[in-house]
Amino acid sequence: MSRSAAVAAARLALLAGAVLALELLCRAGVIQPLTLIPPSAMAAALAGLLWSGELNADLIHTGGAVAASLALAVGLGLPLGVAVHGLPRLRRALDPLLAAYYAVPTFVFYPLLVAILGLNQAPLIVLGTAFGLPAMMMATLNGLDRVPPVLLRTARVHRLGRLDTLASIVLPSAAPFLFTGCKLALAYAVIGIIAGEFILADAGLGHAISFAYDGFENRTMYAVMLLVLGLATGLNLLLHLWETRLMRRRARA
Amino acid sequence: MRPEARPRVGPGTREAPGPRGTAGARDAPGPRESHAVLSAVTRVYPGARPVAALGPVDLDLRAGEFFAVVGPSGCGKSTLLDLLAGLSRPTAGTILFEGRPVDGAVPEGLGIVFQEDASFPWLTVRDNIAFGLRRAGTDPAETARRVDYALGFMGLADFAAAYPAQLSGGMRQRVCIARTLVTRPRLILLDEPFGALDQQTRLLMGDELLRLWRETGATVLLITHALDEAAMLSDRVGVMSSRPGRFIDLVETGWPRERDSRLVAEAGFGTVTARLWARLRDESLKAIGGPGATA
Amino acid sequence: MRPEARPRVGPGTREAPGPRGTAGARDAPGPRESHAVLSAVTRVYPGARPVAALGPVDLDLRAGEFFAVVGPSGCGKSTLLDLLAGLSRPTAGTILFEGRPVDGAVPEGLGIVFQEDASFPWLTVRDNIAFGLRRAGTDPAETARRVDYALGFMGLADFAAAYPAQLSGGMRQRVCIARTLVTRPRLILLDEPFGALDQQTRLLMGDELLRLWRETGATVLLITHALDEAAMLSDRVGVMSSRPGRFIDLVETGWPRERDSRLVAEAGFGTVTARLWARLRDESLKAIGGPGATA
Amino acid sequence: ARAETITVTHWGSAFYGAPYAVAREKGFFQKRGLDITGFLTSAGGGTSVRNTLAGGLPFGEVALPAAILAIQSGQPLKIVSGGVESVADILWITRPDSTLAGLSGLAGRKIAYTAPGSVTNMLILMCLRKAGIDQKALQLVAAGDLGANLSAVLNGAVDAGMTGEPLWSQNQGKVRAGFWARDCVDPAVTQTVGITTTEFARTGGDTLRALIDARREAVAYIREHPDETADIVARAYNGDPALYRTVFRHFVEIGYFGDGRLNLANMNRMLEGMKLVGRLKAPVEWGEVTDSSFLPKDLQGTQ
Amino acid sequence: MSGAARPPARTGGRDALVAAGLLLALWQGLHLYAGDAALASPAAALGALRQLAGTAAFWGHCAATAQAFAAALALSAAIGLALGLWLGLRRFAGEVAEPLLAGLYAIPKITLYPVILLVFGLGLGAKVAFGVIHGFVPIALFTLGAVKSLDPVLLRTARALRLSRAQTVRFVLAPAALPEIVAGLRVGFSLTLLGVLIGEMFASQAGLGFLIVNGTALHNVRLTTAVILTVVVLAVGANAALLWLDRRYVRRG
Ligand SMILES: Nc1ncnc2c1ncn2[C@@H]1O[C@H](COP(=O)(O)OP(=O)(O)OP(=O)(O)O)[C@@H](O)[C@H]1O
Ligand SMILES: Nc1ncnc2c1ncn2[C@@H]1O[C@H](COP(=O)(O)OP(=O)(O)OP(=O)(O)O)[C@@H](O)[C@H]1O
Ligand SMILES: [Mg+2]
Ligand SMILES: [Mg+2]
Repeated sequence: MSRSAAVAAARLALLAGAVLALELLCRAGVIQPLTLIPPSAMAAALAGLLWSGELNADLIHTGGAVAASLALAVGLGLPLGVAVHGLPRLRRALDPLLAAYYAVPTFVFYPLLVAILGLNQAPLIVLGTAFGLPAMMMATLNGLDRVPPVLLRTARVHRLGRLDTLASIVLPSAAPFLFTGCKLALAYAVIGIIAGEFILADAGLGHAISFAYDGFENRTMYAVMLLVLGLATGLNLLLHLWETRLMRRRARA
Repeated sequence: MRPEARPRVGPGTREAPGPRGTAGARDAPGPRESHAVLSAVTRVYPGARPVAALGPVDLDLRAGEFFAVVGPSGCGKSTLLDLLAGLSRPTAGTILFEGRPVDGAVPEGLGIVFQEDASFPWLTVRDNIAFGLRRAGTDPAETARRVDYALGFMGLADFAAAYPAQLSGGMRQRVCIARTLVTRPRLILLDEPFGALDQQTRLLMGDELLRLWRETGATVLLITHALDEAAMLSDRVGVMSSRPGRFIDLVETGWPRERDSRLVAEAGFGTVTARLWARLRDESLKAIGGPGATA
Repeated sequence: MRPEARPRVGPGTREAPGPRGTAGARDAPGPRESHAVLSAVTRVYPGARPVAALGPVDLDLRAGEFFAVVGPSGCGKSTLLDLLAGLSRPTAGTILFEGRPVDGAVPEGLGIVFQEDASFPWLTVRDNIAFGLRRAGTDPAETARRVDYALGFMGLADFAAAYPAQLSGGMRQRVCIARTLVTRPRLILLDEPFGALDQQTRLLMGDELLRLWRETGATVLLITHALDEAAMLSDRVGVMSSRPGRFIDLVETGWPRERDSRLVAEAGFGTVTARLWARLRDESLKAIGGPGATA
Repeated sequence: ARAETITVTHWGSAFYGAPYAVAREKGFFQKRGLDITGFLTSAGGGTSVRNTLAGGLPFGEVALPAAILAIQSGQPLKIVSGGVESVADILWITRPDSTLAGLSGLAGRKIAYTAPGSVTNMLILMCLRKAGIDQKALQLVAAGDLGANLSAVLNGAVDAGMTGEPLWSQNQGKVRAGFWARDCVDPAVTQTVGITTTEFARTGGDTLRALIDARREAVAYIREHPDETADIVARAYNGDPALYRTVFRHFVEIGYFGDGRLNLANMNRMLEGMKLVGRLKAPVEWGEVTDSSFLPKDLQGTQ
Repeated sequence: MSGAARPPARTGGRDALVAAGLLLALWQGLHLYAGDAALASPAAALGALRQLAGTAAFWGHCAATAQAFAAALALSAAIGLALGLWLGLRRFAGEVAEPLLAGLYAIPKITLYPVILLVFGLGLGAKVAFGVIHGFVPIALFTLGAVKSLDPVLLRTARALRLSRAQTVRFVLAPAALPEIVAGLRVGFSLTLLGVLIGEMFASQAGLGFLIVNGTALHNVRLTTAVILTVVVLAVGANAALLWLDRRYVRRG
């Protein structure tokens, strides 16, 4: 068995083990169904929800918001990171702010966003974007830091312009770091949007969880959470696999 | 075929002018047209404690010659190459390439292979080699033709679709050399291009470089820290002093244009390396200021 | 003082046993007690496509001798060092160090300098050098004494408080060498310790190593890709084949114990290197399989 | 008695907790042998119920709909007392310059409420029903909590948003009343109830009785001394005493705080609202979800 | 470390002041645009903060948050570092666990409230748990990355010097990975604080998170902004301090 197959198998076994353990704990009554239902029940409930099409609107709503946030976080974080990288003094001043930013409960600024953007989906998308953007920026800065100077010199030898250098040398070279940034931006966009929906929205998966939560409908709540968990882990795993492939091709022995 | 090795060791004759030799007459190295000229060039790295890295240096690189530079570590060899390539500006002095001043931009017609591995890890070997041609907008058919030729020529044909990570260090160096050569530079600057290789392999690679040089007729400036490499490959060897580097000797080797690494077994070869070594021992002692200096 | 160089080139005599020479008689290299013995050692790196990296190798490293290993890139030299140090286990065969088997842990009394820069960037030069002694719980006064001695000895006294980032590559190599030597290993394994240095400086460093070796009486195994370095420094040179590496020649140099880099100017020196080169040229061709092979 | 914490929903931001603040300050707990020092809170009905379930002293004053839904889903809870019995402080506000006047002008507008399924959702639907306006004729948006509603109104993101005390009194002049909940429904609606776990109902009867009794005494005290109450609550909530005096006078006027009795009529009005917003899945048997045995004798029969 | 040009230290303080000034200007601009109802002006927020600071209650809230945060940060750091080191050293375990960890991290943690309540109970337990689940993953991922990309020759050196496992971790691994560990701690610090604040919004009787909930619910924009300002100042201060330590003691040469 190849190493990557072994890793995949172990990962699967770990997941299966965790699910099985949870199932047993629930079935044995150690965990009350009033707090947590067995994974099999979650799956069954989720299948029902998906089959009935009840969740379709919420899925589209949330999926759209997450996609928009992700696109904005990456689309803005990348150029911002590139710009800030070119201005070392600005960067130095910004450095403590970027990491500190994550301590701020941004959803508190929802009223401010409503004031600026109106009462629609936009404030939530901005919240999701705002959560992912600094991570993307930090990753971009990191990546640009690690572009080997000799490649930049090579660009000059080939008489490339600034944009050409950026497009054909700097960004490809920093790609692994940009990748990490995208993964983080995805995670944060999911967290930002769904947590935002949980607190503020009247549609979307986050709202579905919140509605079920307030109504003590554990089956629905855990079913939707399972869906979110599955989507988040699945997307992440996909990105991870893609990244490993990319990295394996490029990894220096 | 074992070429006749005819070492002609003597003081530098860099000011000897004369008519340009014909291609046929090249076997006997002699004065030719200037290709690049450095006049009283110095370079000081500014800072709280400015570092005088180089010079003053005068150098007249002749068209079609193979010129090697040796010198103690940190003496300014890479700095010299940077200046010549227009990657940085001299603090004083002037640099001419094909008659035009080099002013902080890399002039057209110049190719560089850096000391470090500069292959692009995200491109295949083929795309790496084609990089410069594509950027320059060369016709795709012509690009493909030249790249294919270079792949064969460099012994990389089987690895055209491989990524640099799948290559050994020496193969990566060859990719960088090929990437530079396909653009057909008229002046090739090489900064310890075989640094990643063991001594035996670097001599073999040297043979390849010689063949290339013969075939293209380009001017080559090779920086190396291996004295036998310098002695074997070049028409002239410039020996630099410790920092700030100046040329303290110019050794004309007098090898035939047709030569290869078997030169090293010649008795006369040892005479050239011994002279280089003798010139450098004291400079190295000054340069490292380490244990040798106190011994 | 220029020592008399007496090259004695001949086929390997590795099985010649005999009484241990006295220190006074060391100037004439001769058979001595075994210090480390490898018997029929092979190493295969497992995996989807197992790589036979080394062997079978037999080697009898004699106490107090200076043994050099040369061989084409990728032939298994570093693998050999790993096995001898107990950093990895042989696939077959046995390794004895001072009569006891080496079984996958580094035995006491053994010191290693790796090919790569292994200085700790977060420690000053002094703390780097003292690292091993402190971990071993050596008395602080004794530690300070030995470290001070090594700092002077390695020409690093002025840099005791500097961090590795402030040093040149060669100085960092010296830090690693010092860190290993202060622990007073009885067997010193060096894997291309001068890889980062230019040829001149490496020869100067070689002089230092020779002085050290003479003063401490340790056994030294030096891996190098510079043939002149191997020829100059060692009592014996083991020449390895291309992968999987085996010893195809053992060259007894016959230098006096008191020697230094000025040996290279000797005519006899060229005879040793020429022999090493001749043995290696074909192996290198096989190993790189590159342009040379197709030339 | 050791220091104990009970759960009170929206402590610090809404006034369901006022009687408890008074009871603590006036020693009504202490004289019954209780040492209630802390009030655990959250801003959500479901969360408050969960906090009550997990609490060391499992008693909480929580939103009635949340309690009902929890019990219906099988959570081991009982409703043991009534709490706030009025929605008369709830209203929809507009900007002062708004043309919206009264229920009739709602059609075509964008109206905010807090969250789907909430009391404000019920009330706005009842108002629409009362005004005879189809839900599709206007845009209803869930804007989040009262603060967000106010902000949305002030920023012109909506034509009207809901509010209550103390925001209403606090923002006099900045906003104008559009229509009141009491214009649409009988405002005697049970908003909050006291709940406990079935387990604690078995073992902690004395404590529950003491708690409910202390609260009752506090409610009586509030009725007598609204101004002093305002000061006490202002201290507890870190609020503005002057503003709170206006608020509590208003509360006394509308009979905001119930004395703890379970008023089935008021509770049924809430059920009706729940049905209207689709939150009620099954009919409620009050006898099963409530346990009046911890109420003072004189309040037990008043349902 | 990176070869990116670092401006001389002397300009650092001035740049930070300029950056702070610009942020204040941006804040004031947003305030002017969105109005009092959405965002308090800097002056108003500072006034509110001064007023708050004069009350004993505020310091009580600060103390409550600080207590939970200290515990959560200690746990986040300990768990994150231990997990990161372990997964980094055990390559296989690391490969198996890394994407799962990152995937799990992407689920919105507030939806886990019932489970947290079940496992950790009310009050301090839940607050600390919230802080830890927010904070430990980034610390673990940064540490894991650092250990994974550690120069293998350093570990070989540890073996060559016959160090025990504990000695290797203490004297080689930890110092070698310190720059990334500090970076992880910077982000971890912020996210742990965010987690504690969110925990306080769900179940608390005191704390800055409690003040924020009440501030938003009462539409006390001045209070909310002042509390957020406190959080930001705290996080930026801690970040700047970590950065300073990092520059001073870690990134030499
Ligand atoms: N960017 C820089 N700033 C300051 N000093 C520099 C800079 N680059 C090089 N130097 C100094 O200039 C001198 C010459 O450096 P250079 O790299 O040209 O040496 P070199 O001859 O190429 O050495 P090597 O053989 O080690 O490659 C050195 O002493 C070095 O310390
Ligand atoms: N971990 C490993 N897994 C698989 N193959 C390996 C591994 N390490 C080394 N090899 C292979 O074993 C052979 C010997 O490697 P080794 O590093 O010993 O060579 P070397 O003689 O030290 O080369 P160099 O002179 O380049 O340092 C090489 O062909 C290499 O590809
Ligand atoms: Mg150089
Ligand atoms: Mg090796």
